[in-house]
Amino acid sequence: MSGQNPGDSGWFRYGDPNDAESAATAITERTAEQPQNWPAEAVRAGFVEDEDEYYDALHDATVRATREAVQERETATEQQLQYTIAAMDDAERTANEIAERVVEWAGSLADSRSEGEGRAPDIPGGVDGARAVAAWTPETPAEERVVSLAERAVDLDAERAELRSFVESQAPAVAPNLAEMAGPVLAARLLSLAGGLESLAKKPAGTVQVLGAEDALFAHLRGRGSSPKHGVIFTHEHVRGTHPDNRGSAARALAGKLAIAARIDHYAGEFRQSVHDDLADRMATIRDREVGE
Amino acid sequence: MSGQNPGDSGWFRYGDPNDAESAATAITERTAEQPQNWPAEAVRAGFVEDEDEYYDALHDATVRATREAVQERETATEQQLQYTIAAMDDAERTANEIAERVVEWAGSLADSRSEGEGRAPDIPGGVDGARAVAAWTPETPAEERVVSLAERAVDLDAERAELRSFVESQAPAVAPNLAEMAGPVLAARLLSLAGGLESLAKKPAGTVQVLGAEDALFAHLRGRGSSPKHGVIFTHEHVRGTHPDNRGSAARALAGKLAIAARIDHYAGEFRQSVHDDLADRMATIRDREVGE
Amino acid sequence: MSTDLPPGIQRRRFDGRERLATRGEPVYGEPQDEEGWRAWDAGRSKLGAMLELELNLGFAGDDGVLYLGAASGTTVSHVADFAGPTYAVEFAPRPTRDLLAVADARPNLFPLLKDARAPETYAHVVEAGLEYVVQDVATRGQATVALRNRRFLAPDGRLVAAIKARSEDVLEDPDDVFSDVLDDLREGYAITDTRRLDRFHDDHLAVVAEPRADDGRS
Amino acid sequence: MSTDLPPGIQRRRFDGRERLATRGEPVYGEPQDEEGWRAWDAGRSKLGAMLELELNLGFAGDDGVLYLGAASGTTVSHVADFAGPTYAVEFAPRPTRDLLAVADARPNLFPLLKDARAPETYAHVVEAGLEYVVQDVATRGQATVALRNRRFLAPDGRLVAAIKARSEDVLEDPDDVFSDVLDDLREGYAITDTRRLDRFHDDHLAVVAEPRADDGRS
Repeated sequence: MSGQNPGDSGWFRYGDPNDAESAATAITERTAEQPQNWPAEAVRAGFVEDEDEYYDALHDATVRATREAVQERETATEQQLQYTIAAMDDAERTANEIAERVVEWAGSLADSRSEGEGRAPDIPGGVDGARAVAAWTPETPAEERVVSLAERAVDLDAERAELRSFVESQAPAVAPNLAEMAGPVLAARLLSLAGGLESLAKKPAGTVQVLGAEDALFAHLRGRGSSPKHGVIFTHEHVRGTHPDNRGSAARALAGKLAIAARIDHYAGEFRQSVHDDLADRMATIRDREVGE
Repeated sequence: MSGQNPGDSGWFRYGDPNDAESAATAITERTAEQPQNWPAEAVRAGFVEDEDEYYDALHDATVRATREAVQERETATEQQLQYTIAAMDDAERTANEIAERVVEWAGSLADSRSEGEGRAPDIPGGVDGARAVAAWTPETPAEERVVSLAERAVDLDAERAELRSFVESQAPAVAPNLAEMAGPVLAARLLSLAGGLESLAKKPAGTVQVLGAEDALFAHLRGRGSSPKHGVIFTHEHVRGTHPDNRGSAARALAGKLAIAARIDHYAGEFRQSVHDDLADRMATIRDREVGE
Repeated sequence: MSTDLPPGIQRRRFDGRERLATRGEPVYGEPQDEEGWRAWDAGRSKLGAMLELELNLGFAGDDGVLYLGAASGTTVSHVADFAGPTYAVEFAPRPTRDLLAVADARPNLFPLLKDARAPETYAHVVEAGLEYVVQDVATRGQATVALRNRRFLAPDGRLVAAIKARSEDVLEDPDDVFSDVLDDLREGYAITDTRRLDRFHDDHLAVVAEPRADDGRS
Repeated sequence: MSTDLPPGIQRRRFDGRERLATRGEPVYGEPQDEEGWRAWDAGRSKLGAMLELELNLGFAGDDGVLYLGAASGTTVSHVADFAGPTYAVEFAPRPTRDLLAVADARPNLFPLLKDARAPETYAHVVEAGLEYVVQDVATRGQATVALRNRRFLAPDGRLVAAIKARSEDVLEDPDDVFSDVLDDLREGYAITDTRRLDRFHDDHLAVVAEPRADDGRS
């Protein structure tokens, strides 16, 4: 039953039905509580000559509005994924920095702690060490501070884990084939490095292969991660798990299929089993070479 | 009343009374529940010939043990101050980094939030922005994550404040004159930059004036802090609060008195009002020049 | 012979099999005969399944339809083939991309990226007095969606809904779930027919209902 | 004439004023006469104040003394001048540096950087059967410190303590604080004399006590 709500206006009152842009904006942004006989009203009010013209205008406006809304939602979702993985990296980095300070500081205090009959055990490095210190019952004001700081490191690490879960849940919605092939976290990194799905889909396989090489280089120099020749995809099991002699082939094969996956995601937006089967076949071929050698 | 406790041994049983080092160690590290007639026992057990010899040995051992214990306690206290200020800087830096990410991410989400009738107000920068975001009631999974991250930034900032309080309480115990003259935080920074009180006390005033110039340079380039010509002491009110024409003189005067304060702290370890009065006189002279100009 | 099909829907032969069909641009690679009839796959379409199971839905051929949960446009493409103005609402951007392609070739199909739980976001677009609200939303609160969208129906209009048990509660017995949903629906609808679609779609219930006359507001 | 002073302590004239004095190396720039007697400033020393106020402390001249709260060694330097083996316990490293300088020139003064609340950390060093425990610790729980250090006293030894009201409780009336402390002390001591030191030291109470014979353990 459509009630009379004097306040409600049809979309055409907000945008000129003949101006595609304002019509689309009215479709997307306006609201009304109760629908009315919009076709009749548009004719009566002189926005269109007859109902056929009304429906033509409505079709143009809704198609345009919906196309723009889809693009904006997908861009926003992609952007959210980039924020999420950037935040995950921030949380990991800061957790490690704070934990490093905690372990060093707590080490200077550990000897004075009353540990019962035995010597205090060594504090492990990194976040594990912070976890150990956070379990102390502080006996001095300095210990209160280092225990509190340790809790901050543990909280940051927990945040990292939550953000990782969120990346894992979001990535398939943004790029289902890429997320399946690279794993959600690597997929999100590739999207970030490329500056978005459209940009990644337009890159040749050779570029995909070395995306993130500078970051990987710095990580390698700091002692974390492998040789930077192959970019972030080098962390993928298909490359890491392959005999060093064949890593080049594996990286090229993977990069090639990732590039295709990105294109499928951008242009079709659907999961296609075929590209994953193709990659599995290529990897099997490369692995067979190892067995024979 | 001294009871008989068969388990208790006198210090001389753990260390050779004639070996100064082991005697001192026994004084410092051993314990006993009940005292005994140690002089008589030491003679009876043949460690010394008579009680005069016992007391001589005791004197040597206690003086040495206590001298070493004093040095170790003072070094440990100094070291704790350095850990504390380093931790304070870590907490500040990470709080700002996380807050920056929060503000950027939350900005992308703010428009979609239902804020009642009005538009969502802009989110301020830095930790204040994180505080604002932390007060959100999250409406989507993405908002849950950004609100949680905001809480991490707020916690880190709280930790920074606690650590600052701890520096303020510790610095006077380590270097009373330096802490009074420079303020506890700047005093702790100078000690860190110099590598300890002994090292700072041995530096000439000209070096004290530019301690931390590289750090100040980087901070200046990042938009925080003043010209790096004068090192961290430039942040002191006596310099910052002086007319730019006279800042050079003010910095030299301050550096000179700070160097003296450090020497008093290292060699005498006591508060001396005179050096603070001298500095006040010098600053007054410099300030008078400004009035006359 | 089978029950009379609504205007615009026929049984036609494709690869030796007789199948439901409508006439319009192919959408998802379905077979099409020389006269332009394209097969309507009841295994992919809840509404197609209802028609295969000979539910009497009463389509007249130029009905105004609001379709909630249009997804990639598979089913709604057939609706637009035989109905009048067809408004298609879908929440997720990914399938809506495909829905746009379907709408490009159908001037009577109006796609909307909107939340079916918030009809105020499209009541300025979708006209009142529609003959049908067709609903296939895999979300919790399917009865609520139907109740909130009652406002678009003419007094003699109909709700045709495919209720998915697992969307309401993954663990409960589907019969209990359906019972609860029907109870909720009765707040604003009089149920005229229900049919399990399990032959084509596990744990789905088709519901046909009419808006209750009392309390015009939904 | 005044009460007889213990051996090793005399009244001497310095700058026209008569003051307590002991004989030994000067420590803090105090005046020293030609015979080596140095002035003992009752304004800086609780024990000196007690002697100025003519408390009968009973020092014999070769007593073994455990001095708790030796600080920079001002008072304990005088004690070492007139007593026998003098054990000086101080908790804070800064004043202990000065105490070490005092001890360098006094072979009967044994400095210890220890916590007076934890006598087990020096009971392997400090001998039993001492004649005196002299206590001047500005900490909370001054009675507890005295009780825990009872173990060093000979049965006929004495506790001589300067109790600071503000260390126990900054807000309470000093009389109430002293009353509580004395009650606690009575757990292990029999109080023989008390005297307010306010002429020299605000809100301080001198306490002289003997260890109780029952329950030999402190």
